[in-house]
Amino acid sequence: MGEFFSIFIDSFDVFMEGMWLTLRLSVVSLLIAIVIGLFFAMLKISRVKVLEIIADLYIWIVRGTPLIVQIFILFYGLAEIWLIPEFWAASIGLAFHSGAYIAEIIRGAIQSITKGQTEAARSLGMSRSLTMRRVVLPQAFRRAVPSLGNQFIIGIKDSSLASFIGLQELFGVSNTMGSNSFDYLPYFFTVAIYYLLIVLILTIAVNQLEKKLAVSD
Amino acid sequence: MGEFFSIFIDSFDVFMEGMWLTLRLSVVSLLIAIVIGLFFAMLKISRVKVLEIIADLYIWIVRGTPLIVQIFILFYGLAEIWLIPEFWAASIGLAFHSGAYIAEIIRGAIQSITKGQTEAARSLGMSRSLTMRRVVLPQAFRRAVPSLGNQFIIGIKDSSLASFIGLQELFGVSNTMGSNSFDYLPYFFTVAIYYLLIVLILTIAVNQLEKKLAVSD
Amino acid sequence: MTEPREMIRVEKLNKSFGDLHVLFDIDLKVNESDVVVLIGASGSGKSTLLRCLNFLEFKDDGNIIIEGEQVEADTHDLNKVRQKVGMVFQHFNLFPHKTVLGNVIEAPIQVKGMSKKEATKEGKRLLDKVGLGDKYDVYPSRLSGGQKQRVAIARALAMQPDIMLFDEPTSALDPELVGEVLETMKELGNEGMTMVVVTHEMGFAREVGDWVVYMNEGRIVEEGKPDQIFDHPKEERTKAFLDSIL
Amino acid sequence: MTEPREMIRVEKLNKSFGDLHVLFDIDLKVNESDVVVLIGASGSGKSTLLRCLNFLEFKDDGNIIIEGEQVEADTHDLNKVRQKVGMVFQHFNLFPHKTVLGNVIEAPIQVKGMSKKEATKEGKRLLDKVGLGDKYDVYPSRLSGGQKQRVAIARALAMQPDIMLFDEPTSALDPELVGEVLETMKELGNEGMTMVVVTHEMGFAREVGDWVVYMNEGRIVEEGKPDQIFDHPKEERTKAFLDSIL
Amino acid sequence: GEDDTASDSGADGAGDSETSFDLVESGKLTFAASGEFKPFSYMEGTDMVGYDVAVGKAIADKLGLEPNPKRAKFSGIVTGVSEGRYDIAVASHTITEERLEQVDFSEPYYYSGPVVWLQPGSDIETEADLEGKKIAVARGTTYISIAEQYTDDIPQLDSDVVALQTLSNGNYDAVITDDVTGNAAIDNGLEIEEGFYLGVSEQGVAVNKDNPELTAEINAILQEMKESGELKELAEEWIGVDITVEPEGAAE
Ligand SMILES: Nc1ncnc2c1ncn2[C@@H]1O[C@H](COP(=O)(O)OP(=O)(O)OP(=O)(O)O)[C@@H](O)[C@H]1O
Ligand SMILES: Nc1ncnc2c1ncn2[C@@H]1O[C@H](COP(=O)(O)OP(=O)(O)OP(=O)(O)O)[C@@H](O)[C@H]1O
Ligand SMILES: [Mg+2]
Ligand SMILES: [Mg+2]
Repeated sequence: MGEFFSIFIDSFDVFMEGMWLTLRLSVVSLLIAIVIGLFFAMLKISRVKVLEIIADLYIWIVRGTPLIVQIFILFYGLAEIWLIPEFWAASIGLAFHSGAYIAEIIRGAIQSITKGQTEAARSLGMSRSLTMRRVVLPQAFRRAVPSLGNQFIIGIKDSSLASFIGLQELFGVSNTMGSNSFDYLPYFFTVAIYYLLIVLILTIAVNQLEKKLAVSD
Repeated sequence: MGEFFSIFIDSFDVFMEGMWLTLRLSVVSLLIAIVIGLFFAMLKISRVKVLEIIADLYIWIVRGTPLIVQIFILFYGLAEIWLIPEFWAASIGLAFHSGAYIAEIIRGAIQSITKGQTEAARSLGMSRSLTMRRVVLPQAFRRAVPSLGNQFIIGIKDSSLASFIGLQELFGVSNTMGSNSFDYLPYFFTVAIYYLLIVLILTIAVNQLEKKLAVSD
Repeated sequence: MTEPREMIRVEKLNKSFGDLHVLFDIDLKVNESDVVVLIGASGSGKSTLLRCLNFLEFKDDGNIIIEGEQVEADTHDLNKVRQKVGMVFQHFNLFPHKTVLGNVIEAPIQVKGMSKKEATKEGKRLLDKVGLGDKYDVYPSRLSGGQKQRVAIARALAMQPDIMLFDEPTSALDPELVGEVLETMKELGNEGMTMVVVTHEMGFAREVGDWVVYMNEGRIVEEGKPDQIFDHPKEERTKAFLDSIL
Repeated sequence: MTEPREMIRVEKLNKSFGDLHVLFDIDLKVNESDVVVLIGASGSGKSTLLRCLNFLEFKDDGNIIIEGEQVEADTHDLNKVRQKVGMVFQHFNLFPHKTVLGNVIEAPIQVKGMSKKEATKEGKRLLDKVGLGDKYDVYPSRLSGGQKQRVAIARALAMQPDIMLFDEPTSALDPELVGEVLETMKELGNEGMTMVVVTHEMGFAREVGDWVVYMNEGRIVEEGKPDQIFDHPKEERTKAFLDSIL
Repeated sequence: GEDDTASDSGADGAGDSETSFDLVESGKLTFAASGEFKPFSYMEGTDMVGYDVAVGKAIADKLGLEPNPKRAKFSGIVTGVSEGRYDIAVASHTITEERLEQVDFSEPYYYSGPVVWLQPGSDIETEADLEGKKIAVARGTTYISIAEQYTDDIPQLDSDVVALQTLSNGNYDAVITDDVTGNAAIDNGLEIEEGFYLGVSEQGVAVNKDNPELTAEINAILQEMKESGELKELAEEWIGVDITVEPEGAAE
């Protein structure tokens, strides 16, 4: 136990760097994923059969294959087309993955906005896209906050797989330090504590945000 | 493309062995996970505060840390206590993980069974545990089938991480073959196809099962 | 004439849910082969009283004496006591994952340890008796409400109880299905079963009931033979209640 | 006396939803400053007619002429047409994520490209007018139904429409809140706004309406001045309908 | 003396061995290799093969035990041996001080050295040019500490091959790994270039510290195989060159 404690202290600085990378990865991939999710959610509600099928296909592929396979395919596959740094390969890979889940979240949220809202906007002369942008999406996003928050937490945990394409994020740090010291366990316990902390803080933050958004409702 | 096709054909046998291991891993871990999930679901509905807290803690830890960390901790951690083969380390690790989700699924299903069912059983002189076993759980399981099926699909994808503790399941096979040929991409595409196939077949099977169970309702 | 055997005696029963006092000093006596009918407005505590008799709710105070024995939740094996007292619910509560026959033989096999063969024989006899001889292997979802309730009665009878409790057994039924259930209950009463029945079916109460108890706001306001209660109620509240439902 | 300006003309309008033919050969004329009241039983097609006038539904057949111009969905910019025709809905449909003022200035800024300052000034004027001068920064969830509907009216007016359509604007309101909304509409009518109003408020129809149209099963059965329709309906169906709602 | 003992126990068969060693599975020599380090260890179908594996099998045979090769991620192998998950590892481990704290090592069964691998046309020519560059290595290898002498930017991958392929894709400035592995990659069509040696390394068999007799036996067996030329044959079969003798005056 004393040994574990001293390992915890000694490794603090290195883990903080890993944490910083984990957070950057998660936030960047979340932002990209929201764009992807929004795009495919739009396809899904477009009422154009072909576009719907494209969106379904994307979602099916993401849900039907392990994340680690997706990350590796993007890592090697993208490299053949255009060379991007690991950070971006990982971010895009993670975003490609959670984008499918976010597409479903957003689609659900959009469809939960009543037709009355759209009609009111249209009757004021607002165009279809203006209505979407100014009336439907702001409300849908607000409703999607809890699910998006949840997806973000999943994204943070998923970002651990980025270590396998060489990124020294939290899990990568624990793996490297463990393998260098030939004693993995204390480092994996340490990293578990860091993840639990991040997730705990985020869960609280998401709950707060939810409460705050509820005020105007 | 022709090259990819020949790789696909040539690797078929090896992938089939990987597939077999993937399936064994997923099924075994699902079974263990159901036992774990049942246990913690019981704790959650026990109305004994301490037991509820224990269950909450377990679920919180599982949901708050990446699966890969859980697998590695179990792999190296269990090894310090008693050395178990990788297959069992991976199965237990995966089960420990999905057990938390299954606990929530089962708890939800149990709570969806009306109080009337319990009262009818109790009024016939059935004990609390007999009522749970013969009346509540069979109905709860039936209701949980779609969610359990979904969790099984997630479990199959998650089992890909078992390759990192040395198991030659589907993903492990693709990784090895990729490394031997110094060209990963075609093997990752191949393995993606296998996963998509399994998931597709399972999705259909779960839907069928659901329909079949619906008959007696 | 010998003194009739006393199946249930309730003495000064009190029951609250949290702050809500639901039963006040209830006294009740049910002799062997009696059919006692409980009537009263919604919320007057009829179900709660019945559920206390089957220990689905626990009294706060007072005594419940079943077949001469004072039953206390902490000293008695309630599962044993419940075997003597069958109960039929408003919403049937059949087990949807079991066939009709499966519903009926479940408790005899699991609780009494009866052999499957014996339980099946007895179960079929009971189902025949309630007029469902052609439905053994059907699942409850395929039955009408009236059929469901008759299965529920057969299920309770399969445990060979000495007393049967009915909590508004016909009030969830379409009007045209009420008759078949009442008929079954009437037969049961005529065969000498001791019964306590909560119901709004005054025709049944008058024809089959030996004793009618009128409750209001958790108290027994008036009780007596059916003719007396229905034709010459003493209390104003009884009169008002009867006017409201007839 | 000059010929009044014709704001809306509908000619032989037909509309189906799938197999369900909802409007049959509707002819209608609304002149400038007219208040036309549409009445009729539920399902008679009143809402559908109104929605066709605002192009929230598309006609199958016939002509809709707005301010002299025949509007076709495929050749006209409907967003432009809709700016001339404001609509108020039964369920208000305020934007819940915007304040009262935000609701009112949204379309002028986004659609008309008005400056925020100008839109705010005009928006405040309209809110003052409908009696909500103290609610600029409140979110809709904090308003009563009557207040919500008055915001909805202000919101529609902010686009400076030539015509206002009202689809049962008071029927989702508690009775004590109906008055304030009708008052606002009455003022609007008195100021010379051209209005088409679906309502069951016969007092309003009689007092404010210039013309009453009675619809039944997708057809205009009878129309005329309020006094004539209400006091001397010619058609049996009109009489029966009026009897049923008064 | 010692040599005789070794060849005796090898020749006498299993009975003797089983009593003297504490094995993971009795009657079997459980040895680990990564299976991702061609041509030292890699997969042919579901079988692991390569020089490391061949040496491991030969050792098992001579101990009168059934060979039981196990695949494991390289970064976990030393830990696995010290935990007792594997009896030994024949996995191209360079003998280092750090590793010697965890496990015992046999005498070297081959010699090699870390080589810098580069993108074609790279302008890195000397060690000094490595300063601050992005140098990828496999997790858990000795190459990490070598790379750390030049740079902080060290992506760590799960195997040398992943590192080399990613180098050929252009993601890294350099990869440090074994001469043989790099050349195998070039033979398999990867577009990379051999740079220069960064020293000499000795690869030994890792053995659990609780099994000193086993280490001694293996040393004797390796000695015997070197003398008989058997080890050289294995090297030539799998690697194509003899790497079992210490190079004279290898690049410093
Ligand atoms: N589990 C409970 N928790 C709290 N209050 C309860 C509970 N069960 C019953 N009550 C309350 O106790 C009172 C008596 O209820 P009870 O169901 O016994 O009345 P009842 O005479 O059977 O009425 P009904 O004819 O509607 O079935 C009611 O006020 C009811 O709300
Ligand atoms: N979007 C739609 N799809 C299918 N049918 C519709 C649709 N909108 C309306 N209808 C049908 O058209 C008919 C006329 O409906 P409409 O809403 O115009 O009647 P209404 O006179 O406004 O009735 P109410 O007083 O109930 O509002 C009804 O039978 C209705 O069910
Ligand atoms: Mg009741
Ligand atoms: Mg309408």
